[in-house]
Amino acid sequence: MNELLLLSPEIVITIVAFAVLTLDIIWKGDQRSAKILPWVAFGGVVVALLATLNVWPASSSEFGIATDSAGLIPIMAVDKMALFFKVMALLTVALVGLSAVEYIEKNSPFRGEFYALTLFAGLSLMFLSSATNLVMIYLSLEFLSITSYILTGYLRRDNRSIEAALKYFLYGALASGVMLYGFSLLYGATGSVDLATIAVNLGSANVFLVVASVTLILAGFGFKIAAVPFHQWSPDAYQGAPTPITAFLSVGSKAAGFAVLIRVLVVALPAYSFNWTVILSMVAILTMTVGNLTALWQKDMKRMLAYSSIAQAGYMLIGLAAFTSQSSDNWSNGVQGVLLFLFAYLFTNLGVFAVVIVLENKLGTTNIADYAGLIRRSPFLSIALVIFFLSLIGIPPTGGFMGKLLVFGAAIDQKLYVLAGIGILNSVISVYYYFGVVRQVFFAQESDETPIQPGFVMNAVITVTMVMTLILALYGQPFIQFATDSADILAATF
Amino acid sequence: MPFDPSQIPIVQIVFFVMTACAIGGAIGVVSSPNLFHSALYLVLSLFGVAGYYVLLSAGFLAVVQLMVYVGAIAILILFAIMFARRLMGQGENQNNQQWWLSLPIVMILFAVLVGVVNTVSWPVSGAEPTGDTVMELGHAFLGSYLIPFEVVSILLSVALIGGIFLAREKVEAEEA
Amino acid sequence: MMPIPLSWWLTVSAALFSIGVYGALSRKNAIGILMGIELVLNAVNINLVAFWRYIAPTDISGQVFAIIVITVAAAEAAVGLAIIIALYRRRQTAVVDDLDLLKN
Amino acid sequence: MQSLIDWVLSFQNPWLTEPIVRLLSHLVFAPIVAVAAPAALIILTWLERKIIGRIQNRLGPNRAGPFGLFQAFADMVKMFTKEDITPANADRIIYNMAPGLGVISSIMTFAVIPFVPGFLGADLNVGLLYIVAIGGLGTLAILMAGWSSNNKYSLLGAFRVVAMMLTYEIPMVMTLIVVTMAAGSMSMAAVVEAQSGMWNVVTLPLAFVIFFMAGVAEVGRSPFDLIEAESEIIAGFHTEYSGIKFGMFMIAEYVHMFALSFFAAVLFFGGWQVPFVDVSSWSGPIGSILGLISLLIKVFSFVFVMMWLRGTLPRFRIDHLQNFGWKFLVPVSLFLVIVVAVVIRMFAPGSDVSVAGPLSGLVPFGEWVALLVANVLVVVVSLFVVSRVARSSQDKGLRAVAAIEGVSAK
Repeated sequence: MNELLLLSPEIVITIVAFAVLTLDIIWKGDQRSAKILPWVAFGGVVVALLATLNVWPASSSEFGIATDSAGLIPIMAVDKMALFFKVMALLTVALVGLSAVEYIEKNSPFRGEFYALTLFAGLSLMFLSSATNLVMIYLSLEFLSITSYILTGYLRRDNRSIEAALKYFLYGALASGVMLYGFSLLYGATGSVDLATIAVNLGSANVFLVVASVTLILAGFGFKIAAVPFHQWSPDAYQGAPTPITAFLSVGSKAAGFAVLIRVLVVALPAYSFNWTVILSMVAILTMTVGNLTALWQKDMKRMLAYSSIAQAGYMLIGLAAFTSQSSDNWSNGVQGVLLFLFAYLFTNLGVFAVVIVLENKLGTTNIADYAGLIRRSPFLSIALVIFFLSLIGIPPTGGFMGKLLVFGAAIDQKLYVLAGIGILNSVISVYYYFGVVRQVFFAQESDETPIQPGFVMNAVITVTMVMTLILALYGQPFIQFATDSADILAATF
Repeated sequence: MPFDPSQIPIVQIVFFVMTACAIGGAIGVVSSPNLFHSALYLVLSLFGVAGYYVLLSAGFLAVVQLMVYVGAIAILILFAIMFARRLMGQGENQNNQQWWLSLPIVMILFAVLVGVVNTVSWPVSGAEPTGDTVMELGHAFLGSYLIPFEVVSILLSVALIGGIFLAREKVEAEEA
Repeated sequence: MMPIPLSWWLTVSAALFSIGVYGALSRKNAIGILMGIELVLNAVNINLVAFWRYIAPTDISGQVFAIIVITVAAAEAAVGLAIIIALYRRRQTAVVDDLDLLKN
Repeated sequence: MQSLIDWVLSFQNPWLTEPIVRLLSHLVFAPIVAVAAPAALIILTWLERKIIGRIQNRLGPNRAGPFGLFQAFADMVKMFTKEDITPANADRIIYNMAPGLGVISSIMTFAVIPFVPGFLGADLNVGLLYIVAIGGLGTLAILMAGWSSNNKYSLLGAFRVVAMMLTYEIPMVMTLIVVTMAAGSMSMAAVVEAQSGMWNVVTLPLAFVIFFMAGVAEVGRSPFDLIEAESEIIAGFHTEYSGIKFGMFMIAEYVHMFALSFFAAVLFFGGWQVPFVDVSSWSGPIGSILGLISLLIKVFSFVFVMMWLRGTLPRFRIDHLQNFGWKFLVPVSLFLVIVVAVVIRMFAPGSDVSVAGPLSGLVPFGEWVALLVANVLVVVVSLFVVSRVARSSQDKGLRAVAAIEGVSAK
């Protein structure tokens, strides 16, 4: 298939992002920039989504573009897993963009930059999910980070937003420097920057060198997915960032981190006879436990969700640990579980944040205490919140349950009973803080009982995410198939 | 024994001079109590690293290092320090409370890294770089690495937009 | 002729890396931290170029990687300094310890 | 240079191995160039004062020596004997380092200039980038001077210089890219060689104009001499300097200007090439001498033009300067790079038919014409756009531009 066609989703997004910037300049000081721009961006995402689905049947080739046949170095792979993450990236961008319309109009006079930067962030996620070359992985990871720093500080007149941006930046830049040092050692150990070649040459490399470099690399990835002990940035960044961006960071950034982690673990490292399961299990346990325990005494909704998403990353790491142990035949279950978990997590978390955004627009606060008596002010939002929380805990009939089922199932399949047990225990702990919010919503007394009416767009976003969260559990077969396809192709290339 | 001038280890001497610049500068960066001096030490260190690239027969990279790091990044940092003179907190301690904790951690890190790189038997290839590396770089950027090259260009535009957006003066609309 | 063994370069690079990490961990001013991070990136580049020269001199990838790192570092520094300046405008400080608005 | 080295090597002296000879030749010639450039300062200052005098209907210096020729020496003596003052709260070390760094950076640029066929300090394959890289050191020197003086005018002056240098470096690099594409190499010697058929100034006139404007701005000479806009910021970054240190900044400035003239001559006017005569093929020193004379004539013409500009044009205002740089020169030079790249691709010879450009048969004459046409086209289009913007600036256009800047359009 034509290389340009394989890249068509990325090309579409790039063009639309620059078009948004240009239109913003042309329409400056004009109502059109507020009314039409989000829909231009949304239209671009839809076109890119169609382009991605168009590529789907033809995917699986690794490619780099070369002017002549000599010296071709693979840069990206458009396989099914990459496309899976591209679909996720586009969905995230679309939902985040839509739920930001009202928020941005209310909080910032600049709109064009916001939609353009969100699109660019989505673009970087897409590159990241395809990258099979250390150069490209580093580049797209930094692309994502730099865009995220800017977006975190987007409300520049808000002290907290810019403070969050600075903290995020300082942690992130150091983490990527450390990760890069690991990359450079890996390059030295194998003499190549291409993951496949690295896998081949790794067999003859020195143990200490590989362990040192992979430890450094895992630190960098750990930062991106906010795994303990590299998570300190995330509560601050999540709390200070504009809420739609918090949603983006908690879903997009995390998904991208897992995309790279899976690819590196699957393509480059299996050839190396070192058991990563122990390290990954330790990180998973730490991440879940620290995330859940700290979430218990949070009073700010965004901060609480930050810790909750740290815990969610811990559950996903269980899947990866199960994948690396490879003691039985169906070892790809772990990855398949992670993919489905991420898919469910996307809708659930974006849904929660959509509710938080609506409430922040109306109440001007994200304090959990201010959610008191929400049931009387907006039953719809309250019910939605409960469903999303059920999904985050992993109670049927929700997508989160399906994800956890597969992930824990994979762990049990690989005889990682302790890991799965701690995972289940953690899920039980999480009930406490999620239902702390629910208790406020349903049982706390509040004098102000003016009804809260979300706008049309927000209603649509919440409805879509809610429906998807439920459908994933009730009619989950096609989605499980989707995730299985993506994971299988991946296993086949390896 | 007569003195043989061809035995003068010129390359090694240059290496040690450059190391003095790079490492000495780096120590200055992290230890100077004056931020402006830190930035100038950074320039010294970057200069030493540029010298390394020349020794490693990567001349293009050396010039790029001077151009981008010294000519742009270091100047930008100096500019920011000058712009906000109070940033410097002149005379006061520039280290945070945890500095004594990070020192041993970093020492251990250094020891481990040095241990690792010195125990590995590197598969050094005796080959010389083929042909004109500048030409080869050009071919790489328009060949195999075309996509990263384009992505970098997008990234630079994003950084430009974001930098201007974040750092520009307050706009009237924001006051509303 | 390689008058300098590869391990010398790597040792220097490890030293620069450690000093940079120390700077990033111990400085209280955001610009000081940023400078530490620049040192880390330079250490990486020494590694990349040395490995290119000694291990894979016929494949230009190492140098390509180094150039990309330099470019990205420039973009990162630009955005980072913009954030620092924006913060300074509002808070008249860039000392990280003074930033305590975000907590529970 | 190589022939000289070969000649010394022919003695077969055990001490004179090739690297040693090479080192010695550098040790001999580098000081010559390094001293010759500042020495030209003596002529340049005299020339400048005479020319400006003529432009302003004055006689200029005429007391010391015939035609005032020794005026420069008198000035030098004055400068050496002046008291050397360091402000009380200055950052002493940096304050004293800055002038030296300024001079060094300006002299270092001469390392890559091809004076005559086969003679240049270092034929770097990245010579063009080297110029830009070394330019950064000059900026650094000015920043150091401005900061360490502990004087707000110095600081402001330094800010202005850096803002200006960063702005005008971009169009300058763009024109260097154009020259690189035309020559197919970044080596200065190769650039001169590539102009043996036709000088770049004929095929790439716009690139030359942009290069020269950006260059004059980089050097900080009138009409871009905001660094030392005495009516606004006294003397800018060197307000506090006196005596020999001030003299060093003077030297740096003139050497910079001299170097810029060299670059303009080398990059666009064929360097040592003499029109219609191929001096590089002549054996013996005559060809070299002729080449050097040709180069110097070109160089001094540029020096004259710069002095002429100084005598004629008023100073830019700082915001106008930035606007001109960012909103006109940068876009136009970017546009030019793209257009020239396309034209050169069309005429590219290529290793085989499949990668050769469609018009490669028409090289070189067709390429020259096409490049010229492309340049003129870029000029026409950009002027058209500028006039459109200017005409509608009363309403939305200016507001759009102002909004980008963050300046309210009142």
